[in-house]
Amino acid sequence: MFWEHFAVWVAAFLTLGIYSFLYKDNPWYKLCESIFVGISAGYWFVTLFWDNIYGKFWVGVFPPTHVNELGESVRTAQPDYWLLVGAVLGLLMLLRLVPKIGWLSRWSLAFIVGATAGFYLINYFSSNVMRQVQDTIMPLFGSGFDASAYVIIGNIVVAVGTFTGLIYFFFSKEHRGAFGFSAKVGIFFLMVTFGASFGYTVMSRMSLLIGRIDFLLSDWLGLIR
Amino acid sequence: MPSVVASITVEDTPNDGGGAVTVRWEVSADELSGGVNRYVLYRSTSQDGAFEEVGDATSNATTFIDGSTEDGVSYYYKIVPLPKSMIGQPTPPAWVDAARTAGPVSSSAQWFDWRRINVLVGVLILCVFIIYYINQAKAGKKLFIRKIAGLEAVDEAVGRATEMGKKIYYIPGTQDMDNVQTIAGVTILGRVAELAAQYETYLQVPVSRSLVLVTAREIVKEAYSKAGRPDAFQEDQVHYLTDDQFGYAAGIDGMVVREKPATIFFMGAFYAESLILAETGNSIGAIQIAGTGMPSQLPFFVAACDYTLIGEELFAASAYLSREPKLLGSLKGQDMGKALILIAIIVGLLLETFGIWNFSRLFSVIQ
Amino acid sequence: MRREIPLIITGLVGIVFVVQYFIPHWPFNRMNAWFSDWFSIVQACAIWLGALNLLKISLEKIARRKSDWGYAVVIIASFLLITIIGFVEGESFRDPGTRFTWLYDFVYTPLSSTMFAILAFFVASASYRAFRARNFEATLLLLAAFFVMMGRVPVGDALTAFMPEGWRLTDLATWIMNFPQTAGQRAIMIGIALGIVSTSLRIILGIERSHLGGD
Amino acid sequence: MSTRIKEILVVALVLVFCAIIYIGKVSGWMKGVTFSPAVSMIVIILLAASLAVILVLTIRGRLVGRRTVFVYVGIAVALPLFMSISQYIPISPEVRTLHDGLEDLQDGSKVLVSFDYDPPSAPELQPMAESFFRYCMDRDFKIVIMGLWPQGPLQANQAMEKVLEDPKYAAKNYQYGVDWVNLGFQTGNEFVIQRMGTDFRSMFATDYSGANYETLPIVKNVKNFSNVDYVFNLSAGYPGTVEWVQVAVDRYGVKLGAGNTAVQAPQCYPYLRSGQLIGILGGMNGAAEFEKLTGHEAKGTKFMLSQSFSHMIVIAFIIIGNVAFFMGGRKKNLSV
Repeated sequence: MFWEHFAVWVAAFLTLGIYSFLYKDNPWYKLCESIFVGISAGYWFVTLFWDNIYGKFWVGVFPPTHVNELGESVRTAQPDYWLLVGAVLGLLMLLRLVPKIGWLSRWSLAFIVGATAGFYLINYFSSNVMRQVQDTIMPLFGSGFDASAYVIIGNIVVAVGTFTGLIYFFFSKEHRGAFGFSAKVGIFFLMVTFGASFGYTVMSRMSLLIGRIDFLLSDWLGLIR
Repeated sequence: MPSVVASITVEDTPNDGGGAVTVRWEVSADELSGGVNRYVLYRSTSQDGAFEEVGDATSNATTFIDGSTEDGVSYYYKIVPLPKSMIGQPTPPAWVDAARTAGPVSSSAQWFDWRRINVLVGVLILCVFIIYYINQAKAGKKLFIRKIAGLEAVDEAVGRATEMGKKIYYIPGTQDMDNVQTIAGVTILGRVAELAAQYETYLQVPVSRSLVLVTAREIVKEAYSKAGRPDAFQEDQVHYLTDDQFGYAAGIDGMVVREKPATIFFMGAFYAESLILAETGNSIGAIQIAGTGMPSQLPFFVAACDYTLIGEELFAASAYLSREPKLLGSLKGQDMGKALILIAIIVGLLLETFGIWNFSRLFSVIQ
Repeated sequence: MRREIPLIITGLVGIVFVVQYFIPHWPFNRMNAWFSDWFSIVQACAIWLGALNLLKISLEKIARRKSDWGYAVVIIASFLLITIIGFVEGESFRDPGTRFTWLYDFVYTPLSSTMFAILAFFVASASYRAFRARNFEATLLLLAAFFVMMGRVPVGDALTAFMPEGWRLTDLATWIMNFPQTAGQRAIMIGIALGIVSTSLRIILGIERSHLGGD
Repeated sequence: MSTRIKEILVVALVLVFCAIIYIGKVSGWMKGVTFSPAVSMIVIILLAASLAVILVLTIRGRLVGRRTVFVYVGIAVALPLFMSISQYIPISPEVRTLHDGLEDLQDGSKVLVSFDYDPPSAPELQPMAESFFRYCMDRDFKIVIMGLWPQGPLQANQAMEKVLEDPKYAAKNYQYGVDWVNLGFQTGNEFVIQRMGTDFRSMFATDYSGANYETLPIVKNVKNFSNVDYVFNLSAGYPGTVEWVQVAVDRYGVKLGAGNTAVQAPQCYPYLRSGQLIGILGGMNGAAEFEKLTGHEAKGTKFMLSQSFSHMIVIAFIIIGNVAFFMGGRKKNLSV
């Protein structure tokens, strides 16, 4: 019983402490901030250890055994020795702690950066470039010239917006004349996009606040039924 | 018992890594009247051996990929339509016997995914452009690069911190090194650190990932020695806070209001913390330059920072700041890729609008 | 040696990861999965470096009696508290009813939810300050934000109830989201992809190498 | 008295006040507050009047600072929670598409629900999760739950508990393992989806509570995506809807619907237009609309009033800011 009350008060104390930052920086916020940094760093430290080092690596290489109906102990899965590569890369990383051979960690870093570069190169090209170009190319008046005015105008807006927006991103050509005009139109589209996304986000952020205030007013103080 | 499926075809699933067979069928004659709820698939290694259930599909479905085959083994398939009343009950063996058998078929792995040939061609064209212009630049050809306001302001921003005798903060995003935006962010950090070293201004880099900590430290150290001031570099300039997105934001907010840096850079991948950081920076009147490739966070940086690098500009930044011909060449190559895309869009729109040819399918990425 | 080997590793691994996209055959079809596994292991090893750095900086603050050193004690204490509990609880540390879960539910969650929700205040102050009709571009930004904000809540519809259906604020907001917004997003997305291709290629070719540090 | 002491006094007073209310709640003599429609109207009028005063002050050249904006945002969110006013909620096409897509499924279909969010995003996504479960139960769908975020499956359990509090749904007698299952969380982001494309079991050898995959009747025949009829993704970021589209839809052709935080939604509109996504629930508004379509109004609908108010406040301050800007001769860059 005590712990239930204590828990909700701790949560409320921390919630209000963070909000006090809106007034100004103060000791209450500093306390909450320090707790937050410490707790969250520890949270991820523990989580990564149990999920990745234990759950992924250890269990993967040394699968647990269980006793089946016949009384034999059998492995729940085949050991995956490929995970050892990851362990080597991880250990190389930890060599940072030994100043003399710390540079070996670069091998591990080089591997990660190389894999990331290769993976993103192809993934972004296929899903962003190919896919988005494919979606932009369409019959503007509908297949069979049957689209409504609403859709036709929309289609033209999308085509013009994508086209001019891309022109804005040209780096090696001066934005002058007709080209400059197109780039300018492109900026207009980007501005509308930013405004619209911002407006849309306002809703999301307000919802979060509603959630917090609902916690304070109903879960903590019980003012709302 | 619903009428049996009239035709089944089986084939090794093409363009895959093996271990899968594709089964196709025509819907049962009772499908239209609603007499079929699911199709259950059976498999055996011999034509008249024991058939085992391998999966099921909803009515209306006409394909099933059996992903549990062993490469090189011949299989036979049967398919049994089930009415709703039979769901959850054992299928009568007679129904299985009555179904047509298809096969034999065996699965195998392929060495090239032909459905992705268009991606290969596209990537090759783009890479050839980029490499060509990198070589041109190497050979000494002058390349024009337009002004990017946010990057022009970097000098001024660093200079202002020097004048005011205050710190510069550099925030390389909240993602790890397995994100190209983070890599771009720490690359730009190198250029900024060089400037800060020249101006003898303290640059502080709080990071939220340990791999970024390691990388950023190397980069800043290297930048200081490039600027001829290796002794001025301190290990703790680059320090770790927490892996947690909001814990990191809370920590930086506190540091920002207490130390009041004159300049803050945000370069890398950001999520919701973008506005928390940028508004706090704004409230103390710091010059803020941001750059990210996160479309959903750009509006906040645009609203709260003095300069924002929009998407592609972030990736151009390191080339732009370094002024190295090779890097600038790659920007030109990128632009040629863009020009090709623009041409493709115009041609495609014309062809499709007037119903001449379905151009967009050239860009279709496999389902 | 210190520079060359990493450069070769980056280039080779990069090419392999481009190629794997086109080859469904083993071992290329396993590459993605391997990398994700390996990366998560490296990440979990590397966090020791980060954690030690956080502790070191905090300890220094305490040792040198820098201003606010008391809060550094709080950081260390809360880090150790959750870490020790987490290790003592064992692999099922996340199960309901553990002390770790208690800390997660009543300390970590309120803090991160509140920090997240502080954004509500910041979007308001940012719009108050930044959305001003300074020039044509700023006006477009302002108008788009205005219409979408109005159109996303029922009250916007109520205000334009006199208009025929399909012409109300909700519909305008939907139109902006569906067409001009899509166009802008698309241009940004294509641009980002090209930037990523170019950056990745520079990394694979070894032209961009500052991430590997100096000699 | 110095400011410092005043501040400490205010904080102490507020905490004591809260403590009294809390004791009231615990001992049961404080039953909660609801504003009648008349009181609500008066509150709204007072709020509007004070905004008008701020507008007049601004015209006279006295700008309010950001703290004032903060106070108004707090009030605009908190007060409507006490009010009992209902508002009309129109249905947007993307929510209707999602609902239609679900209606097209046969009763008893198998749906996979991926919970890709954690408690901070729960205010927006939890109402969606709850109403989605209610809908599934209405249609006797079999529900397979998973999560790409560590805390996702916990959110799923909470939503399920909440739904089962309603006697109507408790009476449905949904059995764990037979009618619904929670496979738990798996690390690996989009790679999890990719591997599920060939074999679910390789990613989820056991369910949330440790039961073996093979022992769960509901997933007996579920090998990969071809064996589920529909995938619903509740997402607050990465990994989320974008990854589900890129892997599950593009590679394995699943039918995908999504519930997004409002901030995620715009990024997904391109996928909606290209047909890769069958409908989106965007933010609290999407949740409220879905609640309306499925005929069970709950938290999403209740919170929408606060949502409307807070939007109006933000808009009011944008107008005030612009008035200040134009009154200030358009030149002065007013920093607040």
